[in-house]
Amino acid sequence: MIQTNSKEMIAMLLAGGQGSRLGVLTNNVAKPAVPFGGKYRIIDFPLSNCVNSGIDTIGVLTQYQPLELNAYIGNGQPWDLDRLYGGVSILPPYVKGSEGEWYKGTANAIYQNIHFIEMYRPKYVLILSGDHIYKMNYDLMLKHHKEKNADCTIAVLKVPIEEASRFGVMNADDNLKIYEFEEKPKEPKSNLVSMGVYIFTWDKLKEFLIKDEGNKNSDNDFGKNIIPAMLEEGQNLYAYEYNGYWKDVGTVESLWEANMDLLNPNVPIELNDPPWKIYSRNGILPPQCIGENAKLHNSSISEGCKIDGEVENSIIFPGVIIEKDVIVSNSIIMPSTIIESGSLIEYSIIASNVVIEKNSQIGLNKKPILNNEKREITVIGQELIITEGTIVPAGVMVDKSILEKGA
Amino acid sequence: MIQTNSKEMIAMLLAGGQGSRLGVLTNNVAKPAVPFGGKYRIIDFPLSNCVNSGIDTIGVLTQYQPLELNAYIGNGQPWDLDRLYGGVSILPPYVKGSEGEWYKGTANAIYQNIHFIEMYRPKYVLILSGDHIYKMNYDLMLKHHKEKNADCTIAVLKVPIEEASRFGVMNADDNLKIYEFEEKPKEPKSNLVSMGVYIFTWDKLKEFLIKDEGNKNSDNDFGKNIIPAMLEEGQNLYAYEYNGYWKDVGTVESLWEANMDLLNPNVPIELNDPPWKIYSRNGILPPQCIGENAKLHNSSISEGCKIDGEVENSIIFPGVIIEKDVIVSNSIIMPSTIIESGSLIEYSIIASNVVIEKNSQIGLNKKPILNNEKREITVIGQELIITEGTIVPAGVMVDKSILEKGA
Amino acid sequence: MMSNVLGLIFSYSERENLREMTKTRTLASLPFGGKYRIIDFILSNYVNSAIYDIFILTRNNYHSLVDHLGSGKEWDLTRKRGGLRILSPFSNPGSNETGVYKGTIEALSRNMHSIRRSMAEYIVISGSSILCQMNFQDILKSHIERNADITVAYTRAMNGCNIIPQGVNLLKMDEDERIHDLIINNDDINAQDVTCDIGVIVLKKSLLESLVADAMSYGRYDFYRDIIQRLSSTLNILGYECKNHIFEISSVTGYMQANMNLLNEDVRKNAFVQPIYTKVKDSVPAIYLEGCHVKNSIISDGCKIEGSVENSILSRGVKIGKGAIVKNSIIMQNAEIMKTVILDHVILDKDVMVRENRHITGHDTYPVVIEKFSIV
Amino acid sequence: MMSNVLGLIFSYSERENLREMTKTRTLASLPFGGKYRIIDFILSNYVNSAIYDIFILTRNNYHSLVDHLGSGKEWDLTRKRGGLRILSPFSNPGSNETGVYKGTIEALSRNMHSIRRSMAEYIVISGSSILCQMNFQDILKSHIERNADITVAYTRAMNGCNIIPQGVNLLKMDEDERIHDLIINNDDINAQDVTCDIGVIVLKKSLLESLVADAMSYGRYDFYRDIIQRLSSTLNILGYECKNHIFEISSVTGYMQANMNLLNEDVRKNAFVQPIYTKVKDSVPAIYLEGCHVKNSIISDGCKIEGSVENSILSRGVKIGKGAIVKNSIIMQNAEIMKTVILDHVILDKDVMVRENRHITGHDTYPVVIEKFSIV
Repeated sequence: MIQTNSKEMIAMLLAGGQGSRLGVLTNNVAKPAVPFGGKYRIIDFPLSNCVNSGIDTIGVLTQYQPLELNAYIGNGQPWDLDRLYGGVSILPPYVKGSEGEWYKGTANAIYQNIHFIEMYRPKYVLILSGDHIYKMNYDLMLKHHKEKNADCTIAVLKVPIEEASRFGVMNADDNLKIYEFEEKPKEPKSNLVSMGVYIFTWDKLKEFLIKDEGNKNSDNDFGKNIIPAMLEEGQNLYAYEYNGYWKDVGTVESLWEANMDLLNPNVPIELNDPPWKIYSRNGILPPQCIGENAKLHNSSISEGCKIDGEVENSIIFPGVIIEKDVIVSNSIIMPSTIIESGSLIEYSIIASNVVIEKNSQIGLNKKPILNNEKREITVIGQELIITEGTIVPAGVMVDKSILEKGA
Repeated sequence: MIQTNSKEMIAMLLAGGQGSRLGVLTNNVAKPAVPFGGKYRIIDFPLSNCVNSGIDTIGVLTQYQPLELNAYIGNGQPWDLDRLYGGVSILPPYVKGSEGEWYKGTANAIYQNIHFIEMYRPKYVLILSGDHIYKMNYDLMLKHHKEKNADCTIAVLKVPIEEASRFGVMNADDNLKIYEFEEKPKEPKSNLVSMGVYIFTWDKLKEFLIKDEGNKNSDNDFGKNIIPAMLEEGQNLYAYEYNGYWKDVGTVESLWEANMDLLNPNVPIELNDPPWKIYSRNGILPPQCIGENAKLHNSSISEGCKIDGEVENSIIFPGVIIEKDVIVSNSIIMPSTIIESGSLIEYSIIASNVVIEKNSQIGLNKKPILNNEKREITVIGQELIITEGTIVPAGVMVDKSILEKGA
Repeated sequence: MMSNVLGLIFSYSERENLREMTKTRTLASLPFGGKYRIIDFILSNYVNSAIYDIFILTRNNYHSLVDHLGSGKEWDLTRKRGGLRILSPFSNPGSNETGVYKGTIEALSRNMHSIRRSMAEYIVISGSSILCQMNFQDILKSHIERNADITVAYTRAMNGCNIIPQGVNLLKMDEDERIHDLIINNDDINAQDVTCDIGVIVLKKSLLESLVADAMSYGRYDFYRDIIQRLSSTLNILGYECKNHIFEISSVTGYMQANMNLLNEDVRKNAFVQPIYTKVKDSVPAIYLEGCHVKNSIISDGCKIEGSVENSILSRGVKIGKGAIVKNSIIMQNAEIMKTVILDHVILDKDVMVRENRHITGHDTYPVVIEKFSIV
Repeated sequence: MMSNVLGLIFSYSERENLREMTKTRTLASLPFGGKYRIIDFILSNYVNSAIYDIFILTRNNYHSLVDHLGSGKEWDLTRKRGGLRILSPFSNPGSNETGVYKGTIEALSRNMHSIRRSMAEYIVISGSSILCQMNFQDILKSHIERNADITVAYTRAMNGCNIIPQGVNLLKMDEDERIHDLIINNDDINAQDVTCDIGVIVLKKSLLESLVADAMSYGRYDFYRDIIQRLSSTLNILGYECKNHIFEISSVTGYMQANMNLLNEDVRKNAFVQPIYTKVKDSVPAIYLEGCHVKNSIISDGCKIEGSVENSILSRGVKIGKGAIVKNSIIMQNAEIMKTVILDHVILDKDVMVRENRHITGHDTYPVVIEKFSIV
């Protein structure tokens, strides 16, 4: 009924995965809603990339624990996505005939929302996932897609060849045309790996989605099924090389590292970048307060914090309270957590709304540390209470409150 | 993370039902999204009642064919429900642990969204359904609820006692305290019937929802389980009498009647009521155009229409084209339908995006009509094409295009 | 896909004469075409061309415009980045006169502080006295491809206007559409073979900044005379033809004609080929009561008609009583016409009430205008 | 639950002296408490009291206010019904002076056309020179229960102000809080036992309409002198005590003091007991680099600190270079303080740059104010 113009490209963001490798951090929230970088959530990165690239219509496919994610996205206003026509839409599974159907795989999730996509009559569809940290102009990628007259363009990254076997590897000719795709090959033939960012010409994708859905043996997955099928049928698949910072934050270690990268001036991920802002939903909090006894070194601290202790090489999220005589180093403290006086925290990720009571020690390493050895990361799950004087050794993942000393 | 004030009362709108008694009209859309009254959808009535009553936080529980309903509600802006905190939220079923769960009944749908309700820390919860046409100030009902110190208040309507057996009947004392509830009793003891509008004190409702969920034999339904259980346990249930216009539009006949009521000055449902506007999502359409050959009698016509024929006692929705030498009488023509020249339409509901080609006859009654006999309603389903010269007799429900003459 | 264009709209015209209709409102907020205001057509051009960063320059009487536009939601222009902004004429705090600019150049200069902060590369300027469906991306593309310094949109026929009104700029172009001179029309003329400016100009923001600064320093205030005409030999100023229907609204007769043209089906189709956004009023559908006669008219939501309406345009919420006859007239919002009134060639402004039995008749060449809130 | 209250905010004060700080902005848009503007505290009082229908009366220099508030989204005031509306001082088209009202009553009178259209029954008026967390539903309840004609909020101690500044209204009340007289404070005084008006007034809309019309017809323009004082014997004018912390901002020293009070934890808790909404800027978190020393300060998002900061309030995006020392100062948005600068008792307005090695020192009783955009 509403007359409107069609959209050239819309984005579909796969946010349904459980993210089990993030352990206690995704017990109650979907991975894209995990806090990152002092005030953001992981999903802020693909969403902000979209709006900064001029894409104003985004479907977010959710399935697992979507409540917090849904509330976070809300009407999309923080990302300027509260549009009358387009904007951000949450797309959960639903009942069609007499029964409902959950999303079986990434491709099936898109398949089930063909009707949604067709509402906007797009020429191209951008497929994104919700667990990568990067700043990317999808508009340049689209230009490349059009220039190559591609059916599908896959964003790729050059990695050291010895790391390539952890990824999907694209084997492409000089013209960047992909002739082979190998998922986590033992002997990678190329160092171009997929970033999980695809642009498809919609008509073509739709055809392959419908075909794939008819195949009972398919996992209905882009990497495993759709891309190989397209290659097999001789479609035009092209690689698009991206040169900036990109990090998969699917594990505790990589999440910690990506946060620490923000404090390292030598790593090329600058968030303070006015023409390419990362937008996020801001809490309504007063500015941070730094007390008489605070000592701050190379750290990032957010709104609503009250800091009266020592903070070094750490990322402190909004609303955190750090009392005096606390030392926090090389750690990530998520929103509204309280660290009481006398506690020591090292190489840890403390999730949101945790209370670390007085004189506790989290993540301290008693072993001697060898050169170049990576420190193990300690994780405390959401909303836990760690009682006074508790010692949580390095590398432990805590998912229940510790209410008695020595427990 | 966002500090906010609690809400005194929030509304939960049950919009998940399939509405099978509306036949072809709900083949592809949920009942609350069915067009009504010339420019509205059924759900506009409870939504507008909420905002006019000062309720700004509404959860809409959807399950069946929600796409069109979701797109219609969008960010809630047409109802002034695009709030930073609160507003309208669509609540589909989702995956919690390792698998998802569909809504089993009305009470289970609320049960599955306890977490959503608790986000707003409401004192009271208003439960509404999405298939009634009425204008009601829920704030007055809340006042009554508080005055009576009730655990649950049920809005009731006085009906002729002979009709009461079609409804849930409330047997209440002089003080309006309910002592018995009978679902569609053969011998109704009272003419107070439930309108399907409940206010619960949230703590109490939560307690009964959890209890009901534990009962394996329960249908998890408000009328069948929650209300009887509360009565049984001696809770304070009160009736709140409503005196205005109210109509359940769950059948084709009642939907037609309710539309016709709008054209009857003697029926007390006035939509042109500035302090109690019914809001709706407006299409972006130009004003209506009345041509050289038009004849209009006691009809309601909406934006974007082009009328060059004769229209009598009919409701014409936005974007309808009625060509010359057409006669439409006692009918409802839903959005963007085209009636080509020479066609005759009587006592019909033509759904949206239908094309009635030239010289067709829809709903004409060949039998003599007795006094007081109700005319049968003819229904043409969404997006159908009725070929030139087709005759669709009275009372037929068409759910496939008629592409050949005489078919 | 990414927009790097800023829209600038002049909400007023320096040459309009619309009698009582613009006494308390700026031209851009004048009702037009039933439920619309003039600004709706202009803003929709920008939104439909995917330009979402828009400033509206005002001079005076712009309260009605602020009221109509609100936060810009209905045009999808409530945005964190860009969106709609009304620049009130206060911008230069040093000045002691407010709201009166010496010309378009001074208006631009006083608002240059805001314009400069936009990150846009190009600017598309529109006026408010000529309406036309236009895709600004097309004119922009032509501007870039033809390497123009300034592109000026023009129309050849002024379709829809019987005569070319005074004050319209007539462009002199060579065969490559390069503009080499400009004449300001001094008479209402009937000429056939002229090319008329329609108030749409495209240029780079940086060029606008320097042209305006330069003109101001010489005390030159008129964009057309002092920039386009004066610099036509040094800059590459090109024309761009707009072939869509033109609505010219700078006089009462022009306004009447422009409205009446919408009753023509081809004109209407052309005008509404893209969506025209406007303020949502949540009115009920129009009601046609027993005994009404309505012919060849445009009727808006919320009207209630018991009488006769012919060749007329009714805005929202108009009531026409039993036995009343309304012909060749424009009736604005919430006007109430009681029983057996006769109106012919009349423009009733908003909230006018015409009591029973009154007869008012104007003429094609001089429609009667009844001021807002009048009771006749 | 349903709101029938209209909020009216005066965005300016007739008695403020804030030197360069209000040269190009109205008082209500002055930065305060780090990332906020004064209007944020006032508007949040309304929103937290569930009053969503608000007019802001302006006099001049209100562009910065329009910029800050935008569509009102961040205060959840972008609404179809009610919401936020800035009334520009143009309202009376007949007048040839714009933006200068003879007094509060004339300001109300000129905007009465807009006020009258609101469907509210009650009006809650706030000024901009005194801030205080207040629940307006409480004062309204007391107004209705005590059958007051007008309720005037007052504070006993002016907590947080060492002295009571000139121009504050001192209320004389009997033991039932009925106001029988009003004195306008002529000296900066240190008195203990006075009751000071804090600029919040509650009354029925219908009463406001008639009082204003009446005063205007006699050429009386001051709400306090000409309505509250003059009519204190005929109307039931009651006081309502506000016990929360008061921030009084009508002089530079008052402004400095009010900001510094926020460094006190109890004051801060009291001020932020309810959410204070403000414009979202999407700044990055504050970065504290190696070698910084920060003590007893309020720091906003987007700051980057390499030097020392003590007893100071930093707004968003402030940069403090290596070796710089900032003490007892207020640094507004995007100021840049280079290496080894020393600032003590200084107020740096927005976008000021202080080059290397500069030392600027003010005093408690006379803080130095550096104007917006200055380069020192």
